Amino acid sequence: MSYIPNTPQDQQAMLATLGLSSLEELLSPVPENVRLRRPLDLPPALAEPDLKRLLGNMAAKNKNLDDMISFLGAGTYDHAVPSVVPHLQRRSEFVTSYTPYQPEVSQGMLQAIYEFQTMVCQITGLDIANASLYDGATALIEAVLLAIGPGGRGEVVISSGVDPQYRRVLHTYAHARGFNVKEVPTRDGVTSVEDLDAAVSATTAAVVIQQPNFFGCIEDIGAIEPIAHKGKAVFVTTITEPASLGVLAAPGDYGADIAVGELMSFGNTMSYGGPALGFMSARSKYMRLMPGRLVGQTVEEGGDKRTGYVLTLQTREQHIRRERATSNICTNQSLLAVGATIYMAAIGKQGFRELGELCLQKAHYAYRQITAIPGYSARFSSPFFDEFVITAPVSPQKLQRHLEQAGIIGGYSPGISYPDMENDMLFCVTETRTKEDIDTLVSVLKEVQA
Amino acid sequence: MSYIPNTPQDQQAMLATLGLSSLEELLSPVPENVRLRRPLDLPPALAEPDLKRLLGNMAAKNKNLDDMISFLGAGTYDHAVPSVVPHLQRRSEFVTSYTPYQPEVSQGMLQAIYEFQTMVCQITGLDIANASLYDGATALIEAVLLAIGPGGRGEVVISSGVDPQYRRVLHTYAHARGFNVKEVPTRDGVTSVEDLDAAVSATTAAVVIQQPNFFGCIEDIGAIEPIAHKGKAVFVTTITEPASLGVLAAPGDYGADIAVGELMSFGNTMSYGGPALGFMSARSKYMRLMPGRLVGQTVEEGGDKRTGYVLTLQTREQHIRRERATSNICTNQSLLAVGATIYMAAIGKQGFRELGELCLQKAHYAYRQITAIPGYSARFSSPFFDEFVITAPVSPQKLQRHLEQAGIIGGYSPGISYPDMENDMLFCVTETRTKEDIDTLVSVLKEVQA
Amino acid sequence: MRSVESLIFEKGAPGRRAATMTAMDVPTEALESMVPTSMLRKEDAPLPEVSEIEIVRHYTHLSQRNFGVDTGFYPLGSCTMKYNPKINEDMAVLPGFARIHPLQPESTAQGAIQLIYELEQYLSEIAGMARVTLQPSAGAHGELTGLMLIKAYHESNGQGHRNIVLIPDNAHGTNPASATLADYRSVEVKSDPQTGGIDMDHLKALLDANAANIAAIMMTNPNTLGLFDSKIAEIATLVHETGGQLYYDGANANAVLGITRPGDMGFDVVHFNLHKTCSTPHGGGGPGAGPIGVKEHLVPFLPGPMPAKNEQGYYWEDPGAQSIGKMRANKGNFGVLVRAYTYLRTYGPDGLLHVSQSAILNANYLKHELESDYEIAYPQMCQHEFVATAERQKEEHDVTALDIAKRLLDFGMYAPTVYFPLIVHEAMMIEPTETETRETLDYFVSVMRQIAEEARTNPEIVKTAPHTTPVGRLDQALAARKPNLRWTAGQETTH
Amino acid sequence: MRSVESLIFEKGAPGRRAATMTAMDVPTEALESMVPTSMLRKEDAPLPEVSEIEIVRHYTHLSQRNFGVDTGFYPLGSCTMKYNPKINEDMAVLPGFARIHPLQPESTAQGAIQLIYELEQYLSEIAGMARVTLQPSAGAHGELTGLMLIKAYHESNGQGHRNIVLIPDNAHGTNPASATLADYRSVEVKSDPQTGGIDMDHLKALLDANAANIAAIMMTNPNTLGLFDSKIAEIATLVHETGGQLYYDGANANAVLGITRPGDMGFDVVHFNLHKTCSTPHGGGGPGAGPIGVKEHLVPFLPGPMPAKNEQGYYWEDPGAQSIGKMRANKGNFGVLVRAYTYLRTYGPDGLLHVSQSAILNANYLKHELESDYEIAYPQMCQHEFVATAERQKEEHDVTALDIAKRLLDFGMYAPTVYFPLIVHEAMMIEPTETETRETLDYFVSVMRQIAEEARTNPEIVKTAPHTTPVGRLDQALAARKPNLRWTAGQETTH
Ligand SMILES: Cc1ncc(COP(=O)(O)O)c(C=O)c1O
Ligand SMILES: Cc1ncc(COP(=O)(O)O)c(C=O)c1O
Repeated sequence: MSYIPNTPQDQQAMLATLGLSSLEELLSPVPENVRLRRPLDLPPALAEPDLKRLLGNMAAKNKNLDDMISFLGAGTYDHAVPSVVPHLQRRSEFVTSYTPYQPEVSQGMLQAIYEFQTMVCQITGLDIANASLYDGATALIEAVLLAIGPGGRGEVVISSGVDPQYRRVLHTYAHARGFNVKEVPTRDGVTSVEDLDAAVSATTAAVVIQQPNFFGCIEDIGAIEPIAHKGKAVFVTTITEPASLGVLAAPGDYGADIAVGELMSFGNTMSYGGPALGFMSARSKYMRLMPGRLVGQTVEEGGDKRTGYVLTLQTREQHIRRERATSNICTNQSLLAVGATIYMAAIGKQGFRELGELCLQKAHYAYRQITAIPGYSARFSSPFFDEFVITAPVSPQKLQRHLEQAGIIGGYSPGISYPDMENDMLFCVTETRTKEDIDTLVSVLKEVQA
Repeated sequence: MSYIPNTPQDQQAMLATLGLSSLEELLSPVPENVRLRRPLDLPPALAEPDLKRLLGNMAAKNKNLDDMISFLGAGTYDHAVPSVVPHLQRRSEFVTSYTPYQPEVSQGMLQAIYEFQTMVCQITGLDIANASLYDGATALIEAVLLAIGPGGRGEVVISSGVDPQYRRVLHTYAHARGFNVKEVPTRDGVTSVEDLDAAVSATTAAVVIQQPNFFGCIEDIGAIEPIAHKGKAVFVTTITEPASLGVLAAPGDYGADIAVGELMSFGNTMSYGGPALGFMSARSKYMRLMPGRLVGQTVEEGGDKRTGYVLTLQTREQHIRRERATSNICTNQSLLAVGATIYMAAIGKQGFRELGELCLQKAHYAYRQITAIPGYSARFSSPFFDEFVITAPVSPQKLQRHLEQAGIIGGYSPGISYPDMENDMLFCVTETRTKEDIDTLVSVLKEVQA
Repeated sequence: MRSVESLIFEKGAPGRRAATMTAMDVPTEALESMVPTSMLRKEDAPLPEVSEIEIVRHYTHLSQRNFGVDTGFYPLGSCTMKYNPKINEDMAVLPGFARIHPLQPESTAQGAIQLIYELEQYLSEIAGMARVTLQPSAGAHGELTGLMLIKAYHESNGQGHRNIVLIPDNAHGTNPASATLADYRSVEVKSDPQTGGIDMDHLKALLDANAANIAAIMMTNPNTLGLFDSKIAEIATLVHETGGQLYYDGANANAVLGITRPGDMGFDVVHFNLHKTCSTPHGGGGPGAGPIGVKEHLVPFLPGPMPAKNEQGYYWEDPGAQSIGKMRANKGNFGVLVRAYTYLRTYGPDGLLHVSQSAILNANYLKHELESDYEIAYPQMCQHEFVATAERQKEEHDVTALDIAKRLLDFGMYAPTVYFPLIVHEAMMIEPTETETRETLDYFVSVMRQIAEEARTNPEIVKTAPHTTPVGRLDQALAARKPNLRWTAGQETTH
Repeated sequence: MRSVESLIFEKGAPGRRAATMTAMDVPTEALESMVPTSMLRKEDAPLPEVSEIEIVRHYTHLSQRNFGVDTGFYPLGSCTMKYNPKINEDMAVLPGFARIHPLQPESTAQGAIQLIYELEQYLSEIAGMARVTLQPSAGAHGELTGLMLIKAYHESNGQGHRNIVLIPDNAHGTNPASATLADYRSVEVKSDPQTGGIDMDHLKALLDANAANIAAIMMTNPNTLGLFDSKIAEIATLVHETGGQLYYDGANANAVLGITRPGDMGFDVVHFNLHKTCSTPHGGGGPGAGPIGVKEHLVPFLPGPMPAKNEQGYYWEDPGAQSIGKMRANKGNFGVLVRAYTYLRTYGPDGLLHVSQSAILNANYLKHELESDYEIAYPQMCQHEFVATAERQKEEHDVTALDIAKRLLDFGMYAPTVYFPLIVHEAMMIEPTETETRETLDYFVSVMRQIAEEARTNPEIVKTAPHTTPVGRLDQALAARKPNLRWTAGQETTH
């Protein structure tokens, strides 16, 4: 199979125009000392049907969300995608276009991104948003880098209630860029306010929390925000489960300066965790410091002055500002942003609230049922959204083996990142889990005892 | 869930414009004596995710072609559909349009159908083709009705090698319309030439065969055609397996006047047998007698005289000619025609031949392997394309039970329609069956003995 | 901008390819050893030789040159161009529905038979009928099926001589065409110029004159004028008294869901156009599905097989000896049925009632708003559609219904059905459906008013419309005079 | 025709809805009993209130206002806008790939890990590298990852003070921006005005002056001028001699498949843009994937986890102590990787070589055909792209590269990359890719010649272009001066 349309005859004719007679002659600029003089050692070409069989078999080796009842969350959430979303998002005019450098023939993508920026602001309650970032983790980094500023030095304080993967990425970047990261412990599942207070100083560049945090617990922002703002720090909140914003206070309402996070679960496929959809929303004052693309509304130059959309404030970006750019990002996650935009339009104002309520209620139902089983107890007493930690009578590995036999994928094992949580399991219950699913889980848990 | 956009407030405002205050008042033209004064007894409305769960479970109760290795053909064939086909066929501008009554905004569909008509001619070798008919069976009927003419009386001769379902439909129509049908038996799997010769008279309106016929056998057209044409009969050939035309002679080349058949397997989903894609292709002289829609090329009325496409020769059709129309067909199978068109463009000239060769070779390989198993024998010795009848040591029901355990759907049981074929099975092997599939079948068959 | 897309046959080059075939993984033999040389194809079929990117751009461009419901308002009367839900499409392509063979063992098709079984029940309830066959492929196919059932019924009663089908003058063309196929003679019944319903005197006269030979009457209700015939119970009695049957053309069923049922009106047979009432997409001409519902006395004649259920599960039951036989291969347009099933389960009973109510509201709203500028053929309250006319514009400014239709295209909308029903001069049959917003209706009204104004002040712009479409008005006469129904080598597209 | 689509926020009405939520099937409790009142949302997020048909038409219209590879020729230099195969899309959405959770047990994700494992092997072979991490989300992310690896390597050798990254003057902006993020200082290396390659004297001078502080050099080869730097082996030796590392920006890898390998050229690190070289669609800006390949000495520093295999099957291996850590959550843009895997298996070794050869042929062909009307920045044989300029048109007719770009849009094509690389005045960087037909290339040439002619005879038409696009040239200055980055209630679209 090949997507090269020109036949050998076509190519011969074109070579003749160039005064050449073979494709090999075109390679003369590549000196012999670096030429590869053997075929690449790769599997041979496959015809389309044979390739489909191969990949179909490979895909079938994975258990997917239709095969198993899953209670996994921990940063990646299963929210139902209305059919209308992929039907529109996957229209080839969106899919096969590049970054909209020529706005006159890219109004569709530009307008969709402008709508995305708006909707992100609508759910976060902040003033502006960008056109997307790689994922929630790198969005958090970008917020921290913005807070740190061009010097690249300084210190950020982060709650250990933030997703351990995100913190790992932060440490990786911090080491290279040269700034310090201080982690603040949690107490009863939420950021320890005393420790936070002790960690934040007048020179702290950023204070970063996650809401709800990695344990699903709802942070007490009323106590945190004044501490975050006692110096000149930028207060950054991270949202990995955007459905929470249907019922929980918006970052803009509780004093966050920047909200970052992950919107992949809104209208996109889970795809083993990527491509993801990082977002950043902020107060207007950070407009010219924002990383990544921004779409702005404008009008035609000509007399008609029709409304139109363009990439704007590009002097922030790498292709203009180069080493002094606010970020190195170029390719982002636009198509996923389109998906999230259509998703948010489809569920709408009312559906967004209902979504939050469904997740909250279903998770609390599951929590009540599970904590009623002898041997299973709640790890924390703090309020939570749609995830909660259960201490089980057996190790999560053993528990998972039992669950798997019943067609269930249990929760994440926080013990991997939090050494004192060895027998814990982090259950996630979104609106996609039915009462029947939950009851099945509960009945299996009942059978598993120490 | 509802697709009615207007809210109660919208509707109240609209009612007010009409001087009304309730939706009920709009129903006043419906007299009380026929009003339904209770809710319909139907299951309650479901939200989209819940409905998807319901239908997903229902679909999962069916074993599909990805779950089982199938050797079923018998009129419905599994040909691989290149990904490019549904991506284009399912573009909503095609899917959600009506019959192209307004050509200026329907050029896409019209041109695609014009291309379909052309490609049908290219594979049948005949002069013209229409825009589609319901399915192969009704296409056969339409050809017979054309041959019979407006009077609706007369006689047609049909080979019993034609798909039994098609013949059943023909009898159904013949009874209502008032014409006679004579069936001619087969000998060694092909139409008995002697019996055909005896059946066809000077007044026979049509002679109908199938090529390859229902048993997969290749009819000896060299002997049949002169008989079909000895009187004034229209010689109709039926093609249910269009892949055969990649290697077998084209109807236009062997003297057929009309070719009808089924093209669903070219680019469309099998969908339990429907929607299907009937086609009719004929010599030019039948142009004004053709049933169904025809798209023609023309030019703009205005000065530029650009090429364009329109529905044409509409005076043949029911909406103009009413009781004297050439057919009653209105809605046809356009979207499937678009699928077949893209399919034929995608496999192209070379692929079409290769497709035929693949089916032929694979079926013959399977035939050689199966007939080599003790206890299994070829029912017929006539040449065949990609289907063949095997006489098995056990009943097809018993055989199928064994095969099913091995994940195989065996062939069709012709005994259902041909009483003397009780222990026979009609195996179909298209290009979608691999050597491994065939070898698996053979190894299971080996185990099943009387 | 005006533009033309050359044909796929004009693209590509010898040797170009798109999709590749699976590998030949079996030992091969010479073709001649398997197929008699005389039966081998002599020359390759001259199909296109194009690459995948050429195919993709070509058909993407063609799609962009086509208008669908997803593009904009589609007020095509009698066609019920409502929104086609995306979930329906997704359900229809689930492998468990899309990749199953019509002849596979029943044990491996339980979900499919169940769906058909339940859909039959839903449609029976909606129609007020005893049973429904899902076999017919479209409305016209359903009509013929229904007439065959009626014929078989009459024959079984020794009434095989009955050969007349009464058809109102505003009926759709498929009605008389189907009658002919069933070997019936169509006799036209006049409609009442006041009520728009059947002219009762004419009906009675026809019944009297042909009493012994009346096989059936075919009606829609509401009829193609969008008017509900309030005499329907009386008509049913009259026809039944002569021994005739009543056939309900369900093309207008979008007006009656949960409000009234053909069975309750007195009809014996009904067809549905699932591609209208049940939102399955029309696909640029098809596919559709035309299930037929019948009263108890016609059940024995239904074509087979029919879905059934026992303790072991669902199965196909062969028809009895009185069955008319079979109307097509296999079990019907299953892919369409999946969509219709999804649709009915989406709405439920209250929802379906609201569908019809809303469709009726939208139609009456448009009718009311257009009254100032256009003649309305029948001024009374309409059902889901109505017929406006261009008579005033024609007379005063020589602007026809066709001109108005073409001018509408310039505003990003499709046109109403024009010149049908045949009894209304310069007819513009407008069916908004329930899925249009008030804003869209208001926009349509504003454009129609603007066109009426243009007819008065600048008729040329209407008469030369459309102006913004990919091509201008096309020469239909030329197309019919010198039919060119297929491309032949050498023929070139003019740009 | 010019037109404007109002925003989704301007559509709909209070109470309108599209998708409905699943039923609340569990017993509920008061929100306040679960969430402290202070943490409850005060007001609903003001998301749109629109019906499904409004959404469908809105985003369908937006798509129709967007140009993609499926629409037409997209010669955007440096972006490798090749055809995006449809099979790739189908494979990526298989439930077994699309509906799996990144943290599900390895035993339930064997196919996914296998795919990543094998794709790593393929890319390692293509790059001539020891191992490849598939974690980076795009090219720029890969660059940063690569620089971090280099930094970790230097630190492990006690060379942590090395702080300079050499970057050619024609490099892409992400190169210096990434260097900054890795806390490196970018120092520009001049290119040779004759060869277009690195100015060897300048390079040597920089290496001499900063010998102890050179961390790395970042290069593309062929470079952004589309020229292969034939001195690459010598450059590698020179840089390695000072202790520096060589980073290969793989954005131009479409020119080298099976011809030469970054590893063999002497590079230590390479990134791929799978969304360029491996045909994964660019999605209007993303997603992409930027895997990083490294030589053996850098393997210990790779971010984790990495795929591995033993008798039990595939699994994720945590990185060792020297690992830089992690570049993002989870395992990378898996959906993109599925597409790239599909692509590589489609072509196989011979096919990939032919891809690059054909891309090079198409570029040289265009270059040759445009020479008569446009200045070509570097006249020698190019690789997969080349830089033409509008210098002549600018000087003689005040027609700029931007004007020419806009005028191209009128002919159903996208424009080349303009004003990049920065070192060429009025640059028009043209990359046809291998998936374009000769006819498309010829059409592009004819249009470019026509535009050159227009510049001579009717420059206004070029300077006021585009004329046939949905909107005319937009006011970029206004957008930047008065940024409007989001809709706010009351704001209205002008039509
Ligand atoms: C009133 C009426 N009857 C019958 C039909 C025929 O239905 P179909 O096109 O499904 O065959 C139509 C279709 O337009 C119609 O409008
Ligand atoms: C030469 C070059 N380097 C690097 C990049 C950055 O790659 P990405 O957009 O994937 O981050 C690009 C993308 O345009 C490029 O062309």
